[in-house]
Amino acid sequence: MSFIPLSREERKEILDAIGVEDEDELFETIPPHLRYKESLNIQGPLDEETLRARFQFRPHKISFLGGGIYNHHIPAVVDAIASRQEFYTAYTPYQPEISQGTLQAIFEYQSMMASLTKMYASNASMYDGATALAEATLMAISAKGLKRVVITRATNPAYRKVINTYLQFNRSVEILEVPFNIISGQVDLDALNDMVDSDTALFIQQPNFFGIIEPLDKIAQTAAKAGFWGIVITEMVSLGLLKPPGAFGPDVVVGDAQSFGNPQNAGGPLLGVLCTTKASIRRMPGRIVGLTRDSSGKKAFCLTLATREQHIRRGKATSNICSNQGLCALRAAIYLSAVGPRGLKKIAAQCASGARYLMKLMKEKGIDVIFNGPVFNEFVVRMEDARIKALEEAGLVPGIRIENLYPEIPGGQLLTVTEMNTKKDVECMKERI
Amino acid sequence: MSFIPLSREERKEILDAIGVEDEDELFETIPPHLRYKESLNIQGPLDEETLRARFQFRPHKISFLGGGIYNHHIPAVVDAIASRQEFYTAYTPYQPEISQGTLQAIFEYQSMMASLTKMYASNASMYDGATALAEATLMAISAKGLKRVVITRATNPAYRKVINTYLQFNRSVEILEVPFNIISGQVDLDALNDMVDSDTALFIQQPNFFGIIEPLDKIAQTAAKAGFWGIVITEMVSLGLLKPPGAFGPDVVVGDAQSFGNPQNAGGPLLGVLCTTKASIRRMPGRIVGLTRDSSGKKAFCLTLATREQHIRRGKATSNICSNQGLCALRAAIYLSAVGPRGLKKIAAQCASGARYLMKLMKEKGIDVIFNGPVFNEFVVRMEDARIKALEEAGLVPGIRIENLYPEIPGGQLLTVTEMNTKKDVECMKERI
Amino acid sequence: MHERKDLTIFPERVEPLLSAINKQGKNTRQMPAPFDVYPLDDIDKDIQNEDLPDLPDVSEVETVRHFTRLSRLNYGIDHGIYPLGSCTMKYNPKICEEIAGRVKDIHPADTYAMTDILKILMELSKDLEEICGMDASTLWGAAGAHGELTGMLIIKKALEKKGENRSTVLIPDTAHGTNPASCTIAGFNPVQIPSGPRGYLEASTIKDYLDDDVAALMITNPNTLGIFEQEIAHIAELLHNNGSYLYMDGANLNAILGTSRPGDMGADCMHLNLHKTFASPHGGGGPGSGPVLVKRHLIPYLPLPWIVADEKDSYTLKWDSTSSIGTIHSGMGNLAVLIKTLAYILSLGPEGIKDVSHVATLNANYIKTRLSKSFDIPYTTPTLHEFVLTDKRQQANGVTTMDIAKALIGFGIHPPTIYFPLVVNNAIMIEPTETEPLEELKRFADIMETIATLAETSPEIFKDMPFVSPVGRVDEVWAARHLILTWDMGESNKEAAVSKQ
Amino acid sequence: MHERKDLTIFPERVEPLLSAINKQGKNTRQMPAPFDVYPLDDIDKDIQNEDLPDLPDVSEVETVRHFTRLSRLNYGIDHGIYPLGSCTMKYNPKICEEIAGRVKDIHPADTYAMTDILKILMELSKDLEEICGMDASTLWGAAGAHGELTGMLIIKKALEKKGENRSTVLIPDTAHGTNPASCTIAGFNPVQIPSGPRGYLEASTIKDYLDDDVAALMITNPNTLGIFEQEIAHIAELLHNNGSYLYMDGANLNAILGTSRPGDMGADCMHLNLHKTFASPHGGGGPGSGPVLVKRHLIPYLPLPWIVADEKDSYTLKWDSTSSIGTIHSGMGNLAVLIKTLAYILSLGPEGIKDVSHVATLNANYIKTRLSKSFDIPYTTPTLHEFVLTDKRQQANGVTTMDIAKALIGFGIHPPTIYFPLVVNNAIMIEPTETEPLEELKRFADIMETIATLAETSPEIFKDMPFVSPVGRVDEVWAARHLILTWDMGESNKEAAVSKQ
Ligand SMILES: Cc1ncc(COP(=O)(O)O)c(C=O)c1O
Ligand SMILES: Cc1ncc(COP(=O)(O)O)c(C=O)c1O
Repeated sequence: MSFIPLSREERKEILDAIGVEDEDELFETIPPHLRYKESLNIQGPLDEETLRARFQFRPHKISFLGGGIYNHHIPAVVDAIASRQEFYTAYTPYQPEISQGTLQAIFEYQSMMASLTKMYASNASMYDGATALAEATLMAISAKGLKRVVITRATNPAYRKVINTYLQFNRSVEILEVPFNIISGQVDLDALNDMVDSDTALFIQQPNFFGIIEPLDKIAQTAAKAGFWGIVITEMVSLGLLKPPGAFGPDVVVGDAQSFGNPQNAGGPLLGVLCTTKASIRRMPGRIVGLTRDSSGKKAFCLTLATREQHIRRGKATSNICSNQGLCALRAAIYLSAVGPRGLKKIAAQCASGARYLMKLMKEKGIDVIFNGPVFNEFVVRMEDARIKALEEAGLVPGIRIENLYPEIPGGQLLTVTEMNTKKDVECMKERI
Repeated sequence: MSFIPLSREERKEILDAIGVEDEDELFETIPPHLRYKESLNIQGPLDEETLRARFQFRPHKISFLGGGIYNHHIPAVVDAIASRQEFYTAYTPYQPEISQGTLQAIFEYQSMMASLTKMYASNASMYDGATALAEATLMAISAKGLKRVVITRATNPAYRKVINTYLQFNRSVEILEVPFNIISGQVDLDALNDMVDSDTALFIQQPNFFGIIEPLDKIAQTAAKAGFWGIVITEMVSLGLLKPPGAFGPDVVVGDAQSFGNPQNAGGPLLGVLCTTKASIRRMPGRIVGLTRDSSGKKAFCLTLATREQHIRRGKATSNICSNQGLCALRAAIYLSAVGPRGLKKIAAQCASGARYLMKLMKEKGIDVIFNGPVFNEFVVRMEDARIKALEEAGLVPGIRIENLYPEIPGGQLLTVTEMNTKKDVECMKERI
Repeated sequence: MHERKDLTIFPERVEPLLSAINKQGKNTRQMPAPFDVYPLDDIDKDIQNEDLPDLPDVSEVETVRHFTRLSRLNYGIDHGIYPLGSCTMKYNPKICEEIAGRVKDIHPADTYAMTDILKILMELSKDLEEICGMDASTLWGAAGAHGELTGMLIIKKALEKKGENRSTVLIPDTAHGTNPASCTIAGFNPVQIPSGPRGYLEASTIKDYLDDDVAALMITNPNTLGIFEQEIAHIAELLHNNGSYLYMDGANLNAILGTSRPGDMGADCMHLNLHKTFASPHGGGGPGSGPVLVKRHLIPYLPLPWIVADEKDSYTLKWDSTSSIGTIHSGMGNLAVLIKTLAYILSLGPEGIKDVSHVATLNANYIKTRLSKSFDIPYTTPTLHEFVLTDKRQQANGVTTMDIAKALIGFGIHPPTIYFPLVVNNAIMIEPTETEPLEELKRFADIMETIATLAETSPEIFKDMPFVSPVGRVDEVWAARHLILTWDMGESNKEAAVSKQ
Repeated sequence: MHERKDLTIFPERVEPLLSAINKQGKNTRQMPAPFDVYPLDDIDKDIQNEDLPDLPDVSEVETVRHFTRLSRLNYGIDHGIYPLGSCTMKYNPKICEEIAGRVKDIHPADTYAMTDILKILMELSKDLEEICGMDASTLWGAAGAHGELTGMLIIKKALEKKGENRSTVLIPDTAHGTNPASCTIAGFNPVQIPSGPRGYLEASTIKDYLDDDVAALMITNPNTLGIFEQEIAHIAELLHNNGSYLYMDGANLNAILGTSRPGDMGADCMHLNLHKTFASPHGGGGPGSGPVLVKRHLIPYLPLPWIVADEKDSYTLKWDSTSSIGTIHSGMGNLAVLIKTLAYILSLGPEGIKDVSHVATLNANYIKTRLSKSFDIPYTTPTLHEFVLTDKRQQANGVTTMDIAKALIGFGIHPPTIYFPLVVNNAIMIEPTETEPLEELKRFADIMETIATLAETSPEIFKDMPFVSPVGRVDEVWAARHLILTWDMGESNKEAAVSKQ
């Protein structure tokens, strides 16, 4: 089924108005040998019911999956509002008079991200946490001409890979990993201390990929030596429990806020976050909304700081990003407004408690919990392939395999618990193990 | 979870503003012995996820169910629009300046129902087809002081029951049933002819409850003798194929338009339809929207003919109806706009063709098809309990048992096919029989 | 300066009729077509439609835009306060909508799927009975008025069973119009009785009316003045002693939810408006839902089907009973609304339910306190969840209740119920509900005060109000005189102000 | 007369900031709490937040109303024509939204559920390749610019593999700003080249720039003037002979969908904007999706993971390859957008796809024909799905492109893209798309003509435009000067026009 609203007669009417014989004539500027004469080898047209029947999916009912993408409660209001055509069909708000809805909502998203992280400002979103981190490294490099990017090995491997992709042709910058302590799962503070100097851009994930909470207060002292440093957060719900990262003085806080009102969506859209300091604001990539006034002096909003961006600066822009994840940021804003301060704190406590409960049950079953550092809502255990397979066959997904990502952790399996798991889920995992 | 937006402090602030000590004092006009002091024995409060987990349903995947409530295709646009808060949270449009959306949409619903049925006008909806029919009998009785209500026995039994309920205390009116021809399933024309005179209100369902298409052209000649007559339609999709009922000259067309864009909803909301002639318009029950103009002469809409209604006429109103099925009528309007003339015709042809295909396969399996009259999308077969049970156990619902409703059709089972069934469904029914 | 007609251009504009957008061939929707098409020549040609059904031919884009733009001309509860008295326009929780959507693909004859539904309905029945202090209930009433009719038929049936032929139903003058109308349809004779000078029915009044023809008193409590019927217990006793029933219209239950129970007041039969008290949306006029609750002695007359337990925790429908009034709906009432209601009740829980009446009453009294300085308040009796003002003070300057309502629209607020109840001249009946934030109550009160001031300083501007709305003041008299009820009538009526745009 | 500030009262009103609605204790949401709470004393107190997270405390009703009212200040595609040039603002089918919603509860590590997803992604890849005439593709680009960067990295990698260190990428002056920016990030040096006087790049021009440092030409076809790059085949040949690649920005593919294929033109690498050509909504700025397609020789460099067949009709993800540029996203790109795209393609089918370019071009030319009487059209070369006007004729009366845009807002229409492409002075770039009804095209053309007339008769009124919009003309300079980017900055900035209302 097509969505063309013109009847055959109307198409003819237009041809007449233009003064053209037939529609093919419209394409006369396309050299004949470049015109495609065949019929495309694709299926369709399909009616809506046939389409509905064709897209059927079967997610597992019980799973303990996280590792950067999380299954959190989404209040019904989020979908109800984000599905309003005024929001989801609109373009980037270049024309402020007719886009105040998007603009104010994004301004509020920025405000809430800044308050939560206690950073000076947030941009209007990035593609995901990994590209936000990659852009932050570019920011660091361009700001200070730094020579080294140092990142904790316990940072989400996908994030580290994306940095590598972005920087692979930049021969003047070296990327180094800080090892983790194999007992605690936290960053090796001594190694860190050795690797950081004023030529370094440093990035630390908190909680780290193993779910372990890093001693940011201690790290901050070393980090202060770096030319530029940032905290990476992939599980933003942890902000319900942990001190705002801004308190430790980083230049940027980057990460992913998919956890805030955005579904897992089989891997995307996610929601890249980039918050920074007053000093760095003009080097920030991406869009930002500012408060201003209209011709009659009333409060109004518009995109601002455009002189950093590609559509003005072109090849000299701070970034190439144009479309971002606007609707995901809107969802995050609605989510945060809906759950509020106590709600976020409660969810965080539930996540942390659920993880501890599962950890307790795993230990009771003799499963080896690998690190002894404090966790937020994820932890690493040792599990043989056979056991994983057996659990999967019992209809349960027992976390993410990480031994291939960390050969130093043979049998490594990352288990995640959120408020969407139930006590029964957790107990079921114990029983079926 | 409650939806009260006031903090404890704000509640206190209001108490102070009112000058009252505590909230209980607000209820001082309620005699103490009438105040409920206990805690209500109900569950909750529950959070949204617990609620979601509590309401889980398991409809059958393949079924051939109809008999007044139908499973038809609903274009995605219907939900997308009807779920806009501007429509679904609004009250009855008593204040026209702030309710033009509802008013114009209902005006368009009325217009489309009138065009489809070729009647003079439609009201803004009734509760369902059965109550619409019951109200039409009241209309007939009040209009002409008629003494008899004659209705075809092949009219949906639930509809006949509701008439009985509404008229049970009206001693001056008798309700009679016109038998059906046991071979064709159509109305017994001779019996009909004998039962109808100018003191009679006559109602005929088309297609009838057995799915059989009545010879309305022939019936109309007899019906013309009646003091008042009406055509009842429970499967409005048949209007895609059959001549508009208005062509046969009835005083009313009533029925249910659930088939137009409203889901089955386990039995409701449905959408009662009542269309009538110019002569009867002032006796019509229910609301109606009229076109008018505003103070500057522009097109505008408002509720009209209110002098028939209970809020003006009170005990002397044409009906007691107040809230109706507004949102269902809106859905029907969106549906009809979305499917259009060719779409409705195609759907009707699919329904009729699917029924014929299933009938053919049933006959091939030696299943007895009871009537030989032409069908729309339903037909009656003879099926033993054991076979029905077996099919149900094979995961398939083979229609509705009607032998209890019609003892004269032992083993009677009503099978319905719509465009939502697939060829595979139909063939599956054959295989599993 | 730009003129009024400009005002609706962004984002609202005057929306053409669908019939004006109609043009042959524009609708190219592909419909599901699983079956090979049969010739259908078994159907008599005289019965088949040789033409296409007469519907507008528009594209999907036009359908979507047309109805989307129309929607934007409406005011909804998500805009702000919607203070229609006796309508209980409270916030409709999104979670309840979501949950009700889950029943959409179930056919009521799918008995397997219905098992779960019946369990839920049974739980809902029990909860409503607990909340109302009643013994049993039916959920099939499709709206308040349908519930009233059902209730009055139950009473009629009970009387018939007792061999009595009482025909009078007493109804206070504060009652909603559906009350007398429902009585008439049920075969009763409604008789209006005066509510007293204090705004509630006095036992002494009813005494004068009680005779052996009185079948019942039909009363709303609190009534439409927002006043609790303080003598209700005594009245119930008088009625019962007279062999009459007490029917309660539960439309105003929000005022007393969890705080006082109709059953404890002596009600024999009552209905609820789930689309008011229980947060189900009004849908621009419906679907609502009007369950009917009864005391033990009326159980045999409840309409069919009955939900009955078969084994433990499993229910079926019972379709036959000689005592029942019979069937009142061809399906299962407005079932999706019932689902929303249970979701709402469970969401709130016992404390949340009680809080509803507390805050509903608190909010109404806040506004009343504020407005009593600028408007006439006809009764001094304390009120609960709603109250009534009049335009008496503004009338002095020629500003009427209607003018005040239209002025409110211009300030972006839906007006209260007006000219009802009839017992008050030019009533303005205000019910904020418990879901209005304090800021919104203040905004409403501020605007009402502004209007009161304007009525003194510039009464002449009211005639042109509302200023800022999708259309100017609508001519209802013109509508009634011309009766243009369809596109076709609009086309053929030369006088009609039907602009294609 | 009422003043401008009244105009937004119904149904829109100035919406306070959430921070202004914030009051402690108003949010009473109950959160899921399946677990007994642990003391969490294993987490160092210095790391834990002793305070609550700093978020506004508002009720559910306020959240809903706030964002609902905000939404109403926006213009969406369901309002009417949205003629932003090069943005392809077409109708976003509701069915595609519905279908994409079905993947929401899947985690990408749920391999069982992902089997179905991978099958769908593979089908989408094949369809996109067929439509573009390319050999392979990656779906992980999150937007057009992300696709560009990916494509340029692929080219860089291929050059590296060949042992070449070319650094120049030629980019016509009509290009979008993301093109040079993406080149820079990929480590290239973008060099701007002039499109010819006829609005397209001439082979003779490119010859002058070709040397052994030229890695690629990055070109949009049709370009942002709506003009087909007629010498593209010749240019491709020149590039290839020079050892350079042809990169095509597919943002304007809508013009040639099913009618001409970039692969056939000689493109080695290209990206698509699914949120333009394939009807996925823009979401007020995203998420989009930018798949990258390549010819056979560039396949080894595609980013990871690769979707590879294992058994018949079953696919897995391959995560390692030494040739690949690596990973570009931490998840699966904007997967939900990919689902919408396949649903859209299947809905249309081969004929429907071709019709898109036909009607997109038809519609654009209709408007162009109409407007060429009143506006300056800088190029005479025929155009496809979009075209560019200027304000040259209106400038004579002091009416600028910006004024024309703001005037359109006042007429209830979203303005076209303005001041882009840079190669045209004061450009107004109009792209109606194929989903605009003829009536809407006429309405737009009529209004543009009215504006042209007004520019002659009353040019002075333009400075106050837009008249009818939620806010008046917005002061972007003030914004840049004050940089108020959060509530907190608004609070602390005395000069800020932050009214709590
Ligand atoms: C007091 C009262 N009773 C009865 C009704 C009728 O309810 P419904 O409209 O649901 O039929 C109403 C509705 O306005 C009412 O306010
Ligand atoms: C021609 C052209 N190229 C590239 C882009 C960038 O696409 P995106 O915004 O998806 O990154 C755009 C979008 O505006 C465009 O018009």
